[in-house]
Amino acid sequence: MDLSFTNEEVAFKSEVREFIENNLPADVKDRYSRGIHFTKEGQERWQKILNSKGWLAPNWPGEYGGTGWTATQKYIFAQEMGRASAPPPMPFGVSMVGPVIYTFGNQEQKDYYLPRILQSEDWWCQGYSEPGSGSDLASLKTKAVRDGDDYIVNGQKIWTSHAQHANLIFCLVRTDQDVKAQEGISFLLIDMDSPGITLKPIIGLDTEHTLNEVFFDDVRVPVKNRIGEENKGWTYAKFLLGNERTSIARIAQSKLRCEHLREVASAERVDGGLLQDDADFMRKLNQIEVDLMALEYTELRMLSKIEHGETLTAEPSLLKIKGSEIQQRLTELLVESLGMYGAAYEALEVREGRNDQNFAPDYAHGPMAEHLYLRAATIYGGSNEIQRNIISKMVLGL
Amino acid sequence: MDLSFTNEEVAFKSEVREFIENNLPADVKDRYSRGIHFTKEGQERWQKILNSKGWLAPNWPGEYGGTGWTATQKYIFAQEMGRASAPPPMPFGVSMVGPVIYTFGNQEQKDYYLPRILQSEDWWCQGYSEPGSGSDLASLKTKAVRDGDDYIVNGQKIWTSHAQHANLIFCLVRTDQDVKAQEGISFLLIDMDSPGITLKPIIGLDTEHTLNEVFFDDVRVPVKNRIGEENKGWTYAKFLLGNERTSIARIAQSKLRCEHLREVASAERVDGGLLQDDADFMRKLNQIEVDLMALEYTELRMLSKIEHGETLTAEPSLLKIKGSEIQQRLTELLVESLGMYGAAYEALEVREGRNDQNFAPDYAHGPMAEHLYLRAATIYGGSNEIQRNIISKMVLGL
Amino acid sequence: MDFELSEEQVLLKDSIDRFVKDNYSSEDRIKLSQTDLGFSRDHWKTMAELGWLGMAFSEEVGGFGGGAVETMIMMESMGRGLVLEPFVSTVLLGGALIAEAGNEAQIEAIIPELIEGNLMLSFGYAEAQSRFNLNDVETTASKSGDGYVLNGTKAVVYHGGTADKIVISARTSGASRDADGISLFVVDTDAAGVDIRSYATVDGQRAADVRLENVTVPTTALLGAEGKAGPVIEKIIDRATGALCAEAVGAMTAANEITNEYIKTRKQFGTAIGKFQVLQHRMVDMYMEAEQSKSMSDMVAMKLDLGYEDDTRKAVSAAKAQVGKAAKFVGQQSIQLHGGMGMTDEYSIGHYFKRLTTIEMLFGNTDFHLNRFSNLS
Amino acid sequence: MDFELSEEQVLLKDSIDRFVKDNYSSEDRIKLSQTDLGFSRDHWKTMAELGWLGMAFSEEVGGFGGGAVETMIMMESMGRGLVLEPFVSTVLLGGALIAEAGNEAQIEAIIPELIEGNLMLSFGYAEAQSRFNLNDVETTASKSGDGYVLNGTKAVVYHGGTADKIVISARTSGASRDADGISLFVVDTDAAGVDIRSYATVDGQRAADVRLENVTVPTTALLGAEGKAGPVIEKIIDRATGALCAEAVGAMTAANEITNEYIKTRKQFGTAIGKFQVLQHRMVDMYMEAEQSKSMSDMVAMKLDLGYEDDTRKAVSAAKAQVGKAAKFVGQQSIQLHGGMGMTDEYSIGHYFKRLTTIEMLFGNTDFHLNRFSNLS
Repeated sequence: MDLSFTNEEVAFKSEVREFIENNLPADVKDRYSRGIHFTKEGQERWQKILNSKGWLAPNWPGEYGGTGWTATQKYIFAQEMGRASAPPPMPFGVSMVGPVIYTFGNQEQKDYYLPRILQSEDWWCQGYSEPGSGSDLASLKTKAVRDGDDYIVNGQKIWTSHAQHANLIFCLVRTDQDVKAQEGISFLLIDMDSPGITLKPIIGLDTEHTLNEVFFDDVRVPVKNRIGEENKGWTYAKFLLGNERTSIARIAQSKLRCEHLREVASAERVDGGLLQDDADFMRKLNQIEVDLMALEYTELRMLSKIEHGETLTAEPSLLKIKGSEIQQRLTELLVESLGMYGAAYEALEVREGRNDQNFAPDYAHGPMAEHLYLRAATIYGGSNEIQRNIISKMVLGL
Repeated sequence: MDLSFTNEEVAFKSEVREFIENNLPADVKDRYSRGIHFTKEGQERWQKILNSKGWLAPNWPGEYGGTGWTATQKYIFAQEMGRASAPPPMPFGVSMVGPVIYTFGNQEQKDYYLPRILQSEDWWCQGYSEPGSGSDLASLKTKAVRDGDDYIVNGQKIWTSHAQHANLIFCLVRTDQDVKAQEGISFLLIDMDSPGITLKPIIGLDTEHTLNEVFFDDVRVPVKNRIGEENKGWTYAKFLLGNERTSIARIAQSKLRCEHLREVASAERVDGGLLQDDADFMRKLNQIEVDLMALEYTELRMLSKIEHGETLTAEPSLLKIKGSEIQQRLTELLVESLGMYGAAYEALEVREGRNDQNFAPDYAHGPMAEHLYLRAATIYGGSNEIQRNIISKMVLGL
Repeated sequence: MDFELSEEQVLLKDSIDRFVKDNYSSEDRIKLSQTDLGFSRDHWKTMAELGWLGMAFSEEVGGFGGGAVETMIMMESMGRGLVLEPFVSTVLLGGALIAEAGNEAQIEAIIPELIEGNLMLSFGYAEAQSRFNLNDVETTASKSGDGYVLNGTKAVVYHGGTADKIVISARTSGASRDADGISLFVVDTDAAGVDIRSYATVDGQRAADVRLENVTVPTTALLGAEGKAGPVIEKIIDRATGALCAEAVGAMTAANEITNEYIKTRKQFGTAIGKFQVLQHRMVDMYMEAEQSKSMSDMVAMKLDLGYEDDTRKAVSAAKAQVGKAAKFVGQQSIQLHGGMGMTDEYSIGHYFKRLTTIEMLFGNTDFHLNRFSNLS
Repeated sequence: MDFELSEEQVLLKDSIDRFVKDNYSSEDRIKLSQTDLGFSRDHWKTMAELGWLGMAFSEEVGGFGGGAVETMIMMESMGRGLVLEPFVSTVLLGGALIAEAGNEAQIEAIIPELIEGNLMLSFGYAEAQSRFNLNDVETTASKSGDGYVLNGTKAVVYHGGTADKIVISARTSGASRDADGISLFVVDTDAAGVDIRSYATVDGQRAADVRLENVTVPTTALLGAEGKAGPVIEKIIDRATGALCAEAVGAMTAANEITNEYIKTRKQFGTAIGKFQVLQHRMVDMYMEAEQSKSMSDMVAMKLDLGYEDDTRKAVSAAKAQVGKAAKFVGQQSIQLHGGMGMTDEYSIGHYFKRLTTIEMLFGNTDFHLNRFSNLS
C-alpha cells in the first residue's frame, strides 16, 4: 500500500497543470467555473486545443488516438482539469459512442467516425430515453423497419441533451417486436439532418434550453449505420451505460466548488461578521468536504483495484450516487450562502439582454441556475434509486 | 379554531397536577425519570393510587370504570403524568386486553377481569409474536385444538415483555389450519400458572431481563376463556393494535427528557465552559425540540378531528413513527452528553450489587441502558417500516 | 382546544379555493408569471371585490376584522395555486405596518385605497449585508428641515417594482445592528432619488433592489415614533412568517397530491412506480412533513390571535424551522419522484419546487429560525 | 498510488483472520467478556508468540518494524471478531508512548517485556471535565525531592484495572487547557495512593477511573521532557485513532455481512425480507458507508506512514468523522433490520452495535473531529 505518487507521476501532473494554465481560454473557464452553460463555439475551441495535445480521449486505446495513460495518470488528469475549471469534452462522442464504435463497430465505421470525434467535426447526442421508458430503458418503442439497404425509423426520443447542437445521434431502436424486450433492440447512428427528424426544445427548470424531444417520422437510415448485429443493440447499450457510471462522480469539480464556497463565506457579511464565522454554515461545508474526501479515496481505491486486474461489478454505482448527492448539496449551500439574493434568478439570455445589472454581487447569478439544473444529477444516467437497486442485486446479492 | 383551554380544562389541569404531586411515590418517580426499569411492587403501588382516584383507565367507558373525559382532558392528563415523571399503568391490562374484553368479551368475562385489572390484581402479558412471525403476525403457528370444554394449546410465543411478572397472558392461537391465515385465529385468555407453560428469559441488549419466550406444551385452556367467536380472533387482534398505535408517541415523556438534557448541558464541562455553550450539541437538542413540538401539535390536531367525529385510518401511524424516532434521538443525545462516561455501562443489578460506586456523575448510569432498550421503539408495535407501509396503503392509496 | 374551522371560515376557504381553481391552472400561472408585470391586475381587483384585501385589517381601520387564522386560511389556499398577486407585500407587510404603526391620517390615506385594490405597497427592510437580521439597517434617514433625507440600498424587495409606495426601514440613530434607532418611512416610488431595479425571482415573482439617493420625505412620511420601529418590524415580519408557513402548507399539499398522482400512473418495468416500496416510503415521509407543517402553521395562527408574547415569537420560529425543513424535502423529492418530467419548466411540479425553495429562505432560513427559537427565552 | 497489500501483509492478515475465526465465535466472545478479567491471557500469549505485539514497534526498540498499514491490517481483522484483548491500550497507547518519548532505559525495561506478552499497559489521559480535549489536564505532578507527587483522577481509562503500569498525563506547569506544561509519567498500578475502580463498558470491555492521591514517583518515571508531552500525546492518540478507524471498518464489514445474511433468510409475508426494496436500499447505504470508511481508514494508514504533518492530523479527523457517522448508522440499522432478534444480547449483532457505538465516542466523537478537521489549517 502506498499513497505517494512516483516521480514520473509528479512530473506528469506538472505537465498537465502547465498545459491547461497556458491553453485554457479564459472565457471558457469563466463560464464553467460559474456553473453557466457553455457555448458551442467555446467548447469546440477548447476541445480542439486538447486534441492538438492528444489529450481529448485519454480512455481510448492508443491505436484510435488514446493516450495510453495508467489509471493513476487518468486520475491526475481529471483532477487537474477540475482544479483549473476546465470543462471536460462533451461526453456523447468521446465517452459514449466513441467506445461503442471502437469496440463493436466495423472498420469503416471506426475509420470514419473516430477521427471526426477527436477533431470535433461531429457533435453527437444520445437517443436512449423515450416518453414511456425512463429508468426502464429496454421498454423503448421507437421502431426501425428494414426496407432494402435502409431502416425506416419512426418514434420519439426525449430528454436529449444538447441535441440542438448535434449533427449526429446514436439511437436505440426496436427491430424485432416479437421477442423479449432486450432482445429486439438495435443500435443506429443517425444523421440529424435526415428528412423526417424534428426537434422540440424542452425548457428546463432553470428556464434554459438544454433538453429536447427528437421526433422520427419515416426517417431513412442506411443499414451500414448500424453498430454490430441487428437485435444485439442492448449489449452495446449496457456497455455504454457502464462506461458512463465511472466518470460521473465529478470529484475535482466539487472540490473547486468547496473552495469557491470558502471564498464566498469570506466575503458575505452576517451580523457584522462574515459568513465564515457562522457555525451552522461552516458545519455543512465541513461535512461536505469530509464526504468528498471519503468519495475521492473510494474512487482511488477502485482505480487501484482496476489497475491490479480486479473486475468490478456495480461498485462504481457508489461513485454516481455519492458524487451526485454531493454536487446537489454544494449548489444548495451556494444558494444558501447568498441569503435572499439566492432567490434572484432569471435565464442567462434574459439577464444578459438587460441594460441594467442587478445590484447583487456578481457571483450571485450562477448558483440558483446550477442548483435547478443539478436536480437532474440524481435522476439522469440511471436514477440514484436505480443505482441502489443495481448495487443491491449485483454486489449484495439481494 | 382555538388553541386556548376552557376554564374547566385549566381547573382540571391543576387538579391533576396537584394529585400527582401529592401522591406519586418518590422512588417510583426516581426510577422512571432516570429511565431505569420499574419494580413490580412500585408499579403496583402507584397503579393502586391512581385507581383509588378513579384515574387508572381514562379511556374505558364509564360503566366499566373509565373517567368519561373529553379527548382534551385525556391529553391534559397524559401531559401531566409525563411532566411529573409518573409512569403510566402497565399497558397490557389497561390499554390492550381491557378494551378487547369490554368490547368483545361476554358478561362473565367483563365482570371477572375488568375489576381485577383496575385493582392491579392481575398482571397481563401479550402473546402475539412468534419466532417465525414478527411483522407478519397472521402467520402465527401456535395451535389450539378443541378437547371437550378445553382447548389444548401447543406452540411458542416470543418477545413477551415482562412475562415474568404476569399471571395471565392473552394469546392469539390458530384454531383452524385449513383457511386463509387471518381466518383461523382465536383469542384466548390463559392462566400463566397452567401446567405446560414454561418461561425462558431473553436477556436484552441492555443485559436486563425484560423479554421472554413462552412455551406451551399441551396446555389446557377452558373454552370459556375464549374472547368472542372461534376463528374471529384476528378482528380483536387488529382492534387492539389500532389502540396501541395512538398512545405510543410518548410526547410528555420526551419533553421531560429535553428538560433533563438542558440540565445535563448546564452541568457538563467542555473546554473550560459548559456543554450548553457547544453549538453542535445545542443545535441537535433544538432540532429535537422543534420536531417534538411539531409532533405534539399533530397529535392535538388529530385529537381535535376525533372530537369532531372524524374517522382516522392510518394517520396515527405518524405519531408512532415520529414519536419513536424522537425517543431514540433523545437517548442518543443523552449518551452523547456524557462524553466517554456514556460508554460505562453494566446492568443495574450488577451495578447495585457492587460496594464501590463509579466516579462518574449519578446521572451517567441510566442513559446507555435506555439507549439500548429504546432501539426497540422503532421495531415493536409494528416496525416503523410497517407503519410506513400502512400509511402508504391506507392514507395515500399507493 | 379546537383545530376545526368555523362555518364562516369554511366559506372563506371555499371562495379562495374556487378562485384558485378557476384562475390558477398551471398553464395560466406560467403565462402570468412571464408577463412584464408578473401578476394580474384583474385578479387583484377580484381579490379586492371579494373582500380578501381587507380581511386582515381590524374594523377600526376599515377592514373586516379577520385574524391570523383567516390569513392562514387565505394563504394556504393561495399556496395551493402558487398565486402571484402581491398579497403578502401589500397587505401583510406594507398594509400591516401602516395599520400597526400609522397615525389616523396615514391610515385613512392608505388603508381604504389598499382594501379597494387601488394601491399597492411593498416593504424594503433587508439590505445586502443584513441577511436575516432585521436590526441590521445601514440605510440612513437624517432630519433635514421639515423632513428626512434617506440614503441607502434595500435588497430583494418583493414587488418593489410594482408598488405605489414602499415602506422603508432606515436608521435615524444608533449603530448598525442596534435594535434602537430604526424608523419607518412611507416613500412614494416615483419620488426623486428613488431608483428601483426590478428582476425576476426563481419562484416566478418579482423583486427589486431599491436605491435611495438623497430622497427627501416630509415628516408625515414617518410611520410611528422615530427610532422605535424595531419591535413593530419584528412583530409584522413574525405575523407574515406565520402566513408564509400557511402558504408553504398549501404548496406542499398540492405538490404531494400531484406527485402521488404521478407515481400512481407513471409506469416503469410494467408497473406503476408507486408500487415500489422505496418510493412509497419517500411519499409517506413527504406526507408526514406536510402534515406536521400544517399542525405548526395552524398552531402559530391560533397563537398569533391570542397575542404577541415571547412564546409567540418562539412558536413562529419553531413553525418556520419545521416548514423550512419540510419545504426543502417535499420540493426536492417531488422533482426526484417525477424523474425527467420534474426537470421540465412546462410542467407544474417544478414551480412548486421553486416557490418552496424561496419560502425556505424568506424571512429567515431554517438555521436562522432554529437559532432564534433557541435564543428566545 | 496503490491500495493493495503486499504478500507479507496478506500473510499477516490471514494469520489474524485465522486466530479470530478459531477463537472469536460470538459465543466464545460473550463468555470471555463476562469473565472477571474480560479477556484471555492465553490469547494474549498467542498474540505475543505470533509477533503481533511487536509488529508496531520499530526495530531499534526491539519490534518488528511494521508501520501504520500493518497496524491497520491487524485492527481491521480484530474488529471483525470484536477482539477483547487490550491491544490498543497496551501496544498502541502505552507502548507507543514509551517507544516515542522514552529514554533508552525506559524502553529497555518495558518494550521487550511488552512484546513478550508479560507486561500490560494502559493510558490515563482523559478526565471528567476534559471530554475530548487532550490538553484539558487538571491532574498535577509537583516536583518533590527526587521525584514527583501526582494528584488527580483519570476517567474511563480502558483496561486500567488489568494494566501493570499506567502512563498518566499530568500538569507540571501552566494553566488548565494549556498545550504547554503537560508531562507523562509511568506509574505502577500497585503504587501507594493509586486507587483503581474498574467497571464494565457497554462494548463488553473494561475501563476504570484511576484516582491518584499523593502518589510519589521517582524522576525515572518521567517520560520525555518535562512539560513537553502535549505534541507526543496528540501524535499517539492520532495514530491510535487511525487504528480505531480500521477496527470500525472490520466491525462494520462483519455487521453488514451478518445483517445481509439475515435478511436473505428471514421470511415474513411469505418472502425473504431482503426482497423488500426499502431494506435493500438501507443495506446498500450501510454497504456504502462501510466502503467509504474503508477508503478513509486505508488512506489514513498510508498517510501516517509518510510522516506526521498538519495534513496528517486533518486526515485523521476526516477519517474519524466519516467512520463515526458510518459506525452509528451501520450499528443502529443492523439492529433495526434484525427486528426483535437484534434486541437479544445472546445474538452477535448487538455486540457489533455496542462496540460501534463506543468507537464513535472514543478519541473524540464525530462532531469533535469535524470541528478539528475544520480548525486545523
